[in-house]
Amino acid sequence: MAIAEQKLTSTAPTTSESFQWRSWLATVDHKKIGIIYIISAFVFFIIGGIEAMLMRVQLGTPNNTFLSADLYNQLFTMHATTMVFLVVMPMNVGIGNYVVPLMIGARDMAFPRLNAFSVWLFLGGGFLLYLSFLTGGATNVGWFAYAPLTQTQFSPGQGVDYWILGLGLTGVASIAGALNFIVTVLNMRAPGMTINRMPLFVWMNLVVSFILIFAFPTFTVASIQLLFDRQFGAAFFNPALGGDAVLWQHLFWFFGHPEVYILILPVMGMISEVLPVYSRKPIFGYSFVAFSGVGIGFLGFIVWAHHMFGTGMGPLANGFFAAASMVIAIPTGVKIFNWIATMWGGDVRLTTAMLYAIGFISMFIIGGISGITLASPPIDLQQTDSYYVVAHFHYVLFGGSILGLFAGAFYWFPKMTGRMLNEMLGKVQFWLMLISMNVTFFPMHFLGTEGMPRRIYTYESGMGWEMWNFIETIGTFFLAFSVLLFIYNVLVSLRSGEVASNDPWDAATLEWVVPSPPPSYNFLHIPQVTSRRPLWDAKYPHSTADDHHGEKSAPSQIRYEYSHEDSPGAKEIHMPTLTYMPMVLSSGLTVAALGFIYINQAILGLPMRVASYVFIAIGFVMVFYAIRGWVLDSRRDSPYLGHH
Amino acid sequence: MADHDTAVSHHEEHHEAHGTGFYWQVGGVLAVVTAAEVAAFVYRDLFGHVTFLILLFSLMFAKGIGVVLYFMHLRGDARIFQFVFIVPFTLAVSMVLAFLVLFSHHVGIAG
Amino acid sequence: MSSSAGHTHHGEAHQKPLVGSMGVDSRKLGLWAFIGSETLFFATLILTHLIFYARTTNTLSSVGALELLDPRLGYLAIELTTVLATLLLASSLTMVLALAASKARDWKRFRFWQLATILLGASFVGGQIYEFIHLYHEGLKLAPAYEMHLSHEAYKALSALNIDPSIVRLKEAGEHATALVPSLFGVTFFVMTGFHGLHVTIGIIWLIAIYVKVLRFPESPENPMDIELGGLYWHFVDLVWVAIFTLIYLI
Amino acid sequence: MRKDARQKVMLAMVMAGITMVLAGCANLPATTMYTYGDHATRILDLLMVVFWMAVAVFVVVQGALVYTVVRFRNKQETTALPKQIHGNTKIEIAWTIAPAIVVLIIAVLTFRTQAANSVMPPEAIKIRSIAHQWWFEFQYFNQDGVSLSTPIVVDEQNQPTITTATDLYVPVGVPITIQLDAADVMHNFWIPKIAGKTYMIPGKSNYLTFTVQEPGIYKAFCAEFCGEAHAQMHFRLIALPQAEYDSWKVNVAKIPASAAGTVQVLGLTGDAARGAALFADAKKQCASCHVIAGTDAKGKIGPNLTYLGSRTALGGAILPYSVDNLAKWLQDSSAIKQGNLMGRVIKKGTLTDQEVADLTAYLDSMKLSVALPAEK
Repeated sequence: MAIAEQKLTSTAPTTSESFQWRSWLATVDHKKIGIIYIISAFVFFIIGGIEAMLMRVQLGTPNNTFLSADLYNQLFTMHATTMVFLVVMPMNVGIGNYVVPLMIGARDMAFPRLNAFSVWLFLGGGFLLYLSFLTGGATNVGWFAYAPLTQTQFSPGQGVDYWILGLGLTGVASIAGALNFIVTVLNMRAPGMTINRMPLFVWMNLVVSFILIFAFPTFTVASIQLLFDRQFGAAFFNPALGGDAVLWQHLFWFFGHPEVYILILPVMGMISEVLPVYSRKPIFGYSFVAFSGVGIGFLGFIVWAHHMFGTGMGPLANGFFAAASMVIAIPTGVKIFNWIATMWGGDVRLTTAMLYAIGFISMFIIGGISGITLASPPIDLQQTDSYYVVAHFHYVLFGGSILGLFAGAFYWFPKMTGRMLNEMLGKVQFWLMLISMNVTFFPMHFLGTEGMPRRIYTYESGMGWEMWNFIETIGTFFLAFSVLLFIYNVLVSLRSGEVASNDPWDAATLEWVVPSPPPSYNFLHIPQVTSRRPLWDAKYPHSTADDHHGEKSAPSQIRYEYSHEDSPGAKEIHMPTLTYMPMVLSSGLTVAALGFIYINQAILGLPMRVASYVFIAIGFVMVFYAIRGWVLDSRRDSPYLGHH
Repeated sequence: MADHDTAVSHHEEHHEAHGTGFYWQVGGVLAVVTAAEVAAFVYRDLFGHVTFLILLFSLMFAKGIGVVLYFMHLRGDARIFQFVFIVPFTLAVSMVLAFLVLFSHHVGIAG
Repeated sequence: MSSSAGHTHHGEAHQKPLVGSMGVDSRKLGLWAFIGSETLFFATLILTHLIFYARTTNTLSSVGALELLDPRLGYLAIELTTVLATLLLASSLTMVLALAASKARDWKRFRFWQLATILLGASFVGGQIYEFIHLYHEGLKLAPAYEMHLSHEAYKALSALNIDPSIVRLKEAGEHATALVPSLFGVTFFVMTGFHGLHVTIGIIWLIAIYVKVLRFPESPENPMDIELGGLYWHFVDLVWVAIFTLIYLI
Repeated sequence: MRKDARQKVMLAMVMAGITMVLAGCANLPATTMYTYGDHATRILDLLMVVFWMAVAVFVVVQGALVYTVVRFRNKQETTALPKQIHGNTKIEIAWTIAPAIVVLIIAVLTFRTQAANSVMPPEAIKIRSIAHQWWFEFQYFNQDGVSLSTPIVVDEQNQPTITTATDLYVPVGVPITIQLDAADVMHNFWIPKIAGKTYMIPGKSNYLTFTVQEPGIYKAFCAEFCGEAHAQMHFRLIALPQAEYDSWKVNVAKIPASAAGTVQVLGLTGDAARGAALFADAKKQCASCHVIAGTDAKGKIGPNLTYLGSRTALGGAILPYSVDNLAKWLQDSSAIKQGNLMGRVIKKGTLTDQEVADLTAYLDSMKLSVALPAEK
């Protein structure tokens, strides 16, 4: 009977008969918002992948003329920007948005409207970034945009301005989202869900949110200053006028290095959820795994200059940053060992999600090891800015983040859609992706040691780089095919996939208590948590022997909930109402940002500037209208005024 | 982090209710400190540069601490607020110092 | 600002609204975290200013012209700034008094102090705008060089040093002598203090909104928390000025 | 199917490990695995130690992972719960310390190499390299010997005795310090077989010291993305025995003999004298960007073309030097190097083929006799 109800309450856009735009555009439901994040991040993943393939085709043969130099430069800049800011970050946020409140036994994020605001603002930023392709060329200065190449005399046109403001919007969205996660995780936990009982995925989201709100401001300031350089004749990063080119690097990497942990830590959290479930064991060394995450997050703030060993800081400073960087290997190693130990002695079930999790560990080991060589300044001086470093970060970002995200996708897809993904297809896709990613990225180590600089749109023949480049280009096509397989799998499974029960994986955490997909209010009855594995302990009351800290806990009071929107009692649950205001606010900011791009482009003449002022005006009108409506809405929903 | 769980028992509005008189006192002290800062600036030739810096920094921190502890009520408020403010503050101070050191002198060797 | 689903959290069990598993108000926790983030925002602005200011003074002292051309002594009027700092500090005091009044449910006193805060804040912004205009006319602009008007003695002293014109360019037109010094002082100063001023302005709007709301719904039980939140942000803006005042104007 | 697939992966990884070593063994034009300079050699020595430690770590951890999965994977759908182990503090501490020891060793070795690679002997020959979009300029001075306190400052008193581009001539066996500057944006100075990278930063001078151990012509690049033609910003390091270097330094400082002679190019006969006249002709704009010693050509925007005839490469070292390539470049340089500055002025058809031939003859006529070593 549960199954019948699940069909009724399915929130999957493609399956739900009762699909209406309003329920999505005006939603404040963390689950729908999460799905919007996930879908848009996946679309950007396809776009970024296409950019990568175009580049690989160009590099497949020496002296190739498939792409022009300028277009190639735009592509590699946008590929990196897309993958970092529009794919991995929002994908993490999306899955976190969906899963975290369920895991901690909450009915929504702490600030549902702020949550909606974040997702729409993120889309606004992505829109601006890609609009630049149509308005005279996207940014072509590399994703870390080293000064003074970003100054107007070297980069005329608006590409860089689009980049600054697009990332500015996504940055605001990320900070708002991070604040939301912090408050949700700290303040919305179900009774008994103490900090040291939180699932590790929740832990990592908390850590990442703190990293994010501490790291992003530096980049925000730097990009504002760059905007002033370009638009108002300041010279922060223009040495010709007394500015400092290296200052940009320091400010950027003070944000940029923590950023890479923002990309990987939530995925490590997913792995720490997936491995125990398919090993049918608890995570090994819970507190070590949690605190190594905290440690990595902290260390991430004192190693930024290891991206800049070549700038002449001197052996002393280089030595300090090198030592600090190497220390990161310790908590990372601890995590890997604990993951292996989690499977040790377990009942390991090689589902697709599990395969991806194991693939993550395996590939991350390679990326971590190449990271150690890069952390040593002398070696770095040979390997940085060569294809070796390209190999390194693709092993941690693709072999790491992306494989981990696929693990998460296969693990939580049933919860999100009420349908299982096809395991057979999934496994084929896994092996295809694992092998083709190694074919694509491993030879880059060789190319780097053979002296191929990164970011070159072509290379002469006779350098000995031809073979590996060609092999890599072949690899990308198989990689692309494996992604197509996944899309096919999703589309098929959404229609005719096996229907998922509440708890198809025999899992341990609270999101598997509620129906798949869950009703808008998540829990009919907020569970009382008494251990780290509330659902597990409820299912296997006698398996809780040797509990953490020997604390012998009575099994949590968990009931499977076959509830849906019109279950008895559901009506009493007060959820915030639909509102368009967050979307209006984000659109207003996006319009205003678009105006700011042209605010002082003397070359474009008066009409353009007038247009920009008009845009800014419209934008701010929308902003103020939205804030007003927002305040009124929140008053209508105010808990203090009782339910209505 | 775990120790913040002890804050679960905490409850809102538990910081000792200061009388308005107390706020006036704090405000007065802050005004005096500001006056002292300006005085120190006007007569900066009287002391050595280092003394001047130490003096002004301590006065600045005194003022800041006054505002944070008593106007923002961080003193006696939930521990989580202290954590959420003190950590980034420490990070910010260390960042500023690190950058000032890094930019004090360009060595010129990649080493 | 944003509403909270926190209250739905403890569903049936009737607990204090908005007080979650940390035993604190969700919006207050969020605001504190935001303030933590803002701390790094302003730290970065201040640090940029310090780096470039040190650079300017180094160049000037290397040619022995520091006393005559130090932009801070040359431009920043300590009297005005002291007044501004005092205004903002006072507004912090009135803010906390307004909060105390609201906790005592004395809305008359609250309105008085809240209004005082808003006015003090507004006069700070006014003073800052005056300062900006004044500096602009003095020759400090959002440009990588500043032009300092020189007394006759100062001009003589400087020309005696015969400094490389690429470092300091001296001009004399009849009575008026000026020195053009390449420096990012103006750029960093205006951007930093400008962003602080922007925050003050937002704070004022916020305080006005609270004032209006309390005026309309004096009985709403959420007033004290609304006021406390606006106050927290306001005190933080004041806190930033405490740092800027000392680091930029005095030291 | 799972089983042999996994074996395939393992096999692939072992193969990959081996091929990496093999790849290192091939002496390719720009490999960092065959070094001829002390700086790069020290780095390679360090890398090799770290590499084998890394291989060991890789085998142990990857092996442990694969072994665990193989051994504990669920064969038949058992339902019996495995023992619920939550952790073991002793083991945790052990594998916290293990990686700590490994990185400690690497750190110590690293510091030693850093110290050795940062030495700047005062007797070192000092050359200044200025990076432009998208070519390298090299300046030689009489004052040799450098310390950080005395960066080269070019002014009326101190003019370079030699200014050249694209080919960096150095003597073998003596320490050389390059002062690295940038004229426009950030660049990065990299001679893979000789030394690691160092940034060339506008407004800041960096210094790179190395000793070339064998005569040879070495490939070198700009390694930091610097704009549209970054991919085509190369140069050549030409290391000569001391005696030949000294004679080169003397000869290259002389003013080229007055242009004479002809070359056959584009099926035409180019005449050097006519070419010289063309070059000096203001309408042709050559002289407004380029310098040729002993003529009125004093432009500083483009590379110094004195003795272009004895360059080993053209256009930022992307074309080997030959009269045909030189003519191609003069005809339409932006077809060869997108975005290059000359291409914006001298477009396809700006010069007639005859003019190109004459200019080629003139530029080719300025030759020095240098016994060039082999490409390494």
